[in-house]
Amino acid sequence: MTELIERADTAADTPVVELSMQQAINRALSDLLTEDPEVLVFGEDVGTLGGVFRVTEGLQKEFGDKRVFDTPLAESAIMGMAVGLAMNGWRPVPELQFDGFAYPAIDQIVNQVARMNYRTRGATPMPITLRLPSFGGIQAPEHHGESLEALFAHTPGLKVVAPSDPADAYSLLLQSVRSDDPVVYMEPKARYWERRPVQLREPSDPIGTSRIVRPGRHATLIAWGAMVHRCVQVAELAAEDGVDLEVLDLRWLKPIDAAGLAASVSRTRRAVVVHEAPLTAGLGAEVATLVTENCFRDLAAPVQRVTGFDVPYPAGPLEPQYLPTIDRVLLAVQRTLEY
Amino acid sequence: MAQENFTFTLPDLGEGLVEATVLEWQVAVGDVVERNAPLVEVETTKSAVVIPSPKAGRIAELHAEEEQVVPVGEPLVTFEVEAADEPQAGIVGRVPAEEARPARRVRLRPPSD
Amino acid sequence: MRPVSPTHEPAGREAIDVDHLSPDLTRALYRDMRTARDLDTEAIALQRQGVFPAYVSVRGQEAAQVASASALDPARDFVFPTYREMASALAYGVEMVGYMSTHRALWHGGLHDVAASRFGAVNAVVGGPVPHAVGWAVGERLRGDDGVALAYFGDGASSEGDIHEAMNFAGVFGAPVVFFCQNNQWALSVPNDRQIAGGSVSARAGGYGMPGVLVDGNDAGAVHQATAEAVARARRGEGPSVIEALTYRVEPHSTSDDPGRYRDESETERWRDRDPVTLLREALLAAGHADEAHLAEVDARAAKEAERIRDGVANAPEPDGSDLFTHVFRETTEELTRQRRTWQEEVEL
Amino acid sequence: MSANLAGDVTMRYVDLHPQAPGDGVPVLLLHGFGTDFGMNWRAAGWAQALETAGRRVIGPDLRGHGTSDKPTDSALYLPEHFVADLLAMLDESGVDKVDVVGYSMGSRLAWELASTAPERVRRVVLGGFGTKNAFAGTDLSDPGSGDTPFDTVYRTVAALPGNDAAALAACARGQAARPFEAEPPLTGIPLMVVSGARDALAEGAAELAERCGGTHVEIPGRDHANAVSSRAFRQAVLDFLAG
Repeated sequence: MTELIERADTAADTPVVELSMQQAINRALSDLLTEDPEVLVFGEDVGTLGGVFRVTEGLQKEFGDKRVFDTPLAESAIMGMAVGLAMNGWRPVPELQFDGFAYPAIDQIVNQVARMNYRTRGATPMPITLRLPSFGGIQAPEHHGESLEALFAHTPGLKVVAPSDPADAYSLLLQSVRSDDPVVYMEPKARYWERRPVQLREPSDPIGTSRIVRPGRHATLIAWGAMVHRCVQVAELAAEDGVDLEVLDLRWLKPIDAAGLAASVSRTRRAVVVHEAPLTAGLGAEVATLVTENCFRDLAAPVQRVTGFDVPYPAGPLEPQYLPTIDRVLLAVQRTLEY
Repeated sequence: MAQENFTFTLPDLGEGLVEATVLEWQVAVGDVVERNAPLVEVETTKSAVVIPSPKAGRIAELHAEEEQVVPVGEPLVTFEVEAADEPQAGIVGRVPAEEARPARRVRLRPPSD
Repeated sequence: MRPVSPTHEPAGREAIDVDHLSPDLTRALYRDMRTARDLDTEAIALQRQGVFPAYVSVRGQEAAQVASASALDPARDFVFPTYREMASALAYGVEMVGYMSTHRALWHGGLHDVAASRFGAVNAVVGGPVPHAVGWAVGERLRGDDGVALAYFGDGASSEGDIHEAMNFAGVFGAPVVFFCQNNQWALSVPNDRQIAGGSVSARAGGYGMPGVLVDGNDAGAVHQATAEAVARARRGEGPSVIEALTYRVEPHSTSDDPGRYRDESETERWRDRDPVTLLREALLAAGHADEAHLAEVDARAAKEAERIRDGVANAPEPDGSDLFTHVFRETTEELTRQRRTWQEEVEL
Repeated sequence: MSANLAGDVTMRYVDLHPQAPGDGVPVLLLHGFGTDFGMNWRAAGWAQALETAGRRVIGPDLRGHGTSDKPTDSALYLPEHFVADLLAMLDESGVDKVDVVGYSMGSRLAWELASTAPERVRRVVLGGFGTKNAFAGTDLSDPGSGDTPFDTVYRTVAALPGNDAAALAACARGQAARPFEAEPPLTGIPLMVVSGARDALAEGAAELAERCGGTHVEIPGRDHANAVSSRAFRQAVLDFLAG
């Protein structure tokens, strides 16, 4: 008997390149615009300027102003337009410039995008990927550091994903845009710039698969977006103390990888979930419940949450005290170890 | 574009190897190499391998002669590489600084189980 | 065609004329308006008989709806309705048992095939579908096709931010959209003078750089002509326009509304007297487009068709509980599959 | 009996397609005793060199090695079982003909493949291989206990992570049960033999090449362990396969 265990070809075996997440997303958009003539990229300042974070830089030049275009400044109409374009057979990839500016578009996102396929009984699919620069960590002004994942994950009909590094940003965006369901793709602004060697890969895991970023034995740190990096830092420090932490990047915030969470936590027996959003009714509560439901007998300690506080996202100087700090995560780990 | 030097040290090529012998350089000082191009052929007690270049750039210095034994972690080659552009912040906010070693106050005790 | 200058307070019945339209068209308009009127009557009865939980009457707005929808090409255009466009749907050729099922609360949005009928799902968020029309129309131009999107909205929705955003987008992109405002003068309990600053929706078109016209919404001929012109303009690539059809909601907002709390019955009576179906009937006879015998036959057929639709929707099966889960995603999730199992085990039994 | 059992052993392989395909005939790389495709070929720069040359690479982990199953019954390591694995793999991959490059034990198997199914082999390269019996003087009931060149090789590879010493001993006994015969010579298929100048296990390499009407390339200064990664070896093979 013989069995093929690796098939590498042009698409799968691309060379390693050094890219920031900004650039990886740009590459993904470029590849998507190339592979599918129905993909359209639009939003505020995404065309001529190339986006306020330069994520769409060069795309209008390469693909023309019919495929990549600026819209007037109106978030609700951007999402409403996406609905109409989808009804007309296009595959819209709108950008809303900042997390806080998604609120004016919530009506279109929740009332229209999320349920149009449902209310028309499948007659009008909504293959829309909303790109949303999200989360905090860059000392931006008010309304530019929000974490809306719980709101979106709570909305039936939406899928929600937040990449944590350039390689994932690339393949998760391919996967999101190719999906026939609407996806909110949350880009962690704080991780836009760090360059890493990246092998640009076709998505290989199904939608809703988490990823073990760092294997460990003593407890699982669960995070998404920029907090994955924070958790890796914590794990490295914990290792100096002889504590071996596993870091699980949830990636998909809906659907959540309940099986992946269970597999990790039933091995480590302890879990700490870390997010930037406020504590109350945050997605950490959902994660904690899933872990408790699936691993109750294995748990050596209650699931800990380390999150932002239940306060409006603060101004720059207070940001480091609002976002989960290394010490707060370490303390939570200690609480699970000593429970 | 600004240039900077990058020195590549001999990596651990297998579990717990402490040294390797340089068999043959596949590049010379002054060569411009692509990332992943064959850099040097070394032999360990377990196998002979060709190390692919970790950087694209110009070879500035080779730190070992052929036949020389190099301990893991010692310099192997120095590249002159293009310095990465300083990342530009977006329309708002700042590029977060990457702490070399994040500060901590809390110390952990490993679990007994 | 005589120039019209519609007013909020009709002086009298103000007969309309249809000499500028073909007899085939005017007869078809009459047939559809008559059928819609009868279906509306049947629907109100169904609500009172406990079949419909609620219903929103289109009575008095048949000309505005039928004459505008008839100016479109159902093979290449697309209609984006709100929730009070029954007569438009009927004139556009939508499968009406499916459409009316939304009023029986069988399925939000209706059971008609939105993609095939090119008539959007019934939408209660007034103003919400208007940006969809713009997106659809931009998509049409991107592909090089010549379809036109028509978005219906009312005087109340004209206050929504989405209407402004949509008109501005359409103007910027030169999108082939007809913004069709049925101004029926009452947004539930709030009259035009408490709703529309400046008093005119059509006048706002100028600010977006597009033509805006005010037409007598009870004059089928005038509505048809204005819409046909706007559609032709959009199809030629000359961009969007606004039509404001001034009409009146003679029935309550919905079957559960009590208009006595906010408006004077005498005003309603004056508008009932300007009934668009009667006006068109008289105009057909005056123009010699039809005789009494023909119209009597049309009336009889309309009644029968309304009954057919009524019986169809009254007898339509309720959706299966599993439909709760069917269309949430194109590619469902494990969690939703698990919840569907829970439904099977704990609810369906 | 062993033929039936042979069907239960799974040989796993990789199939690497170049970004810019050139020659349509894939290169089959057969690794040596105690290593695997990744260690023998990929780490030694072969996959990349062939990829750059536009050549598709098929690289099995031979039974008893790497990711493949590792039975401990020496009857399952007779050369014909390896050849059957390789032919099944070529069939599964839809490949008619290959250029085969072997190293050490992989060369022995390349020879067997070319003898058994000459119609499937366009060119053959035998690396680190000669007429000498590799197992001469080794006590195969307890390999690694003596001082022969094979004992040395066995001791090194048996200690590598992922290797199964019992499976490797069984493999050695299975190979030794059918001593290599250079007669009849392999003719009709262009052949090249490559060996390090200091390779004790490749004695008679030049003679073997001559008997088959092929060419012999000697890599100066190299022994059995480090000839495979040398640039001169790779270049000689690339030239031979392209010619």
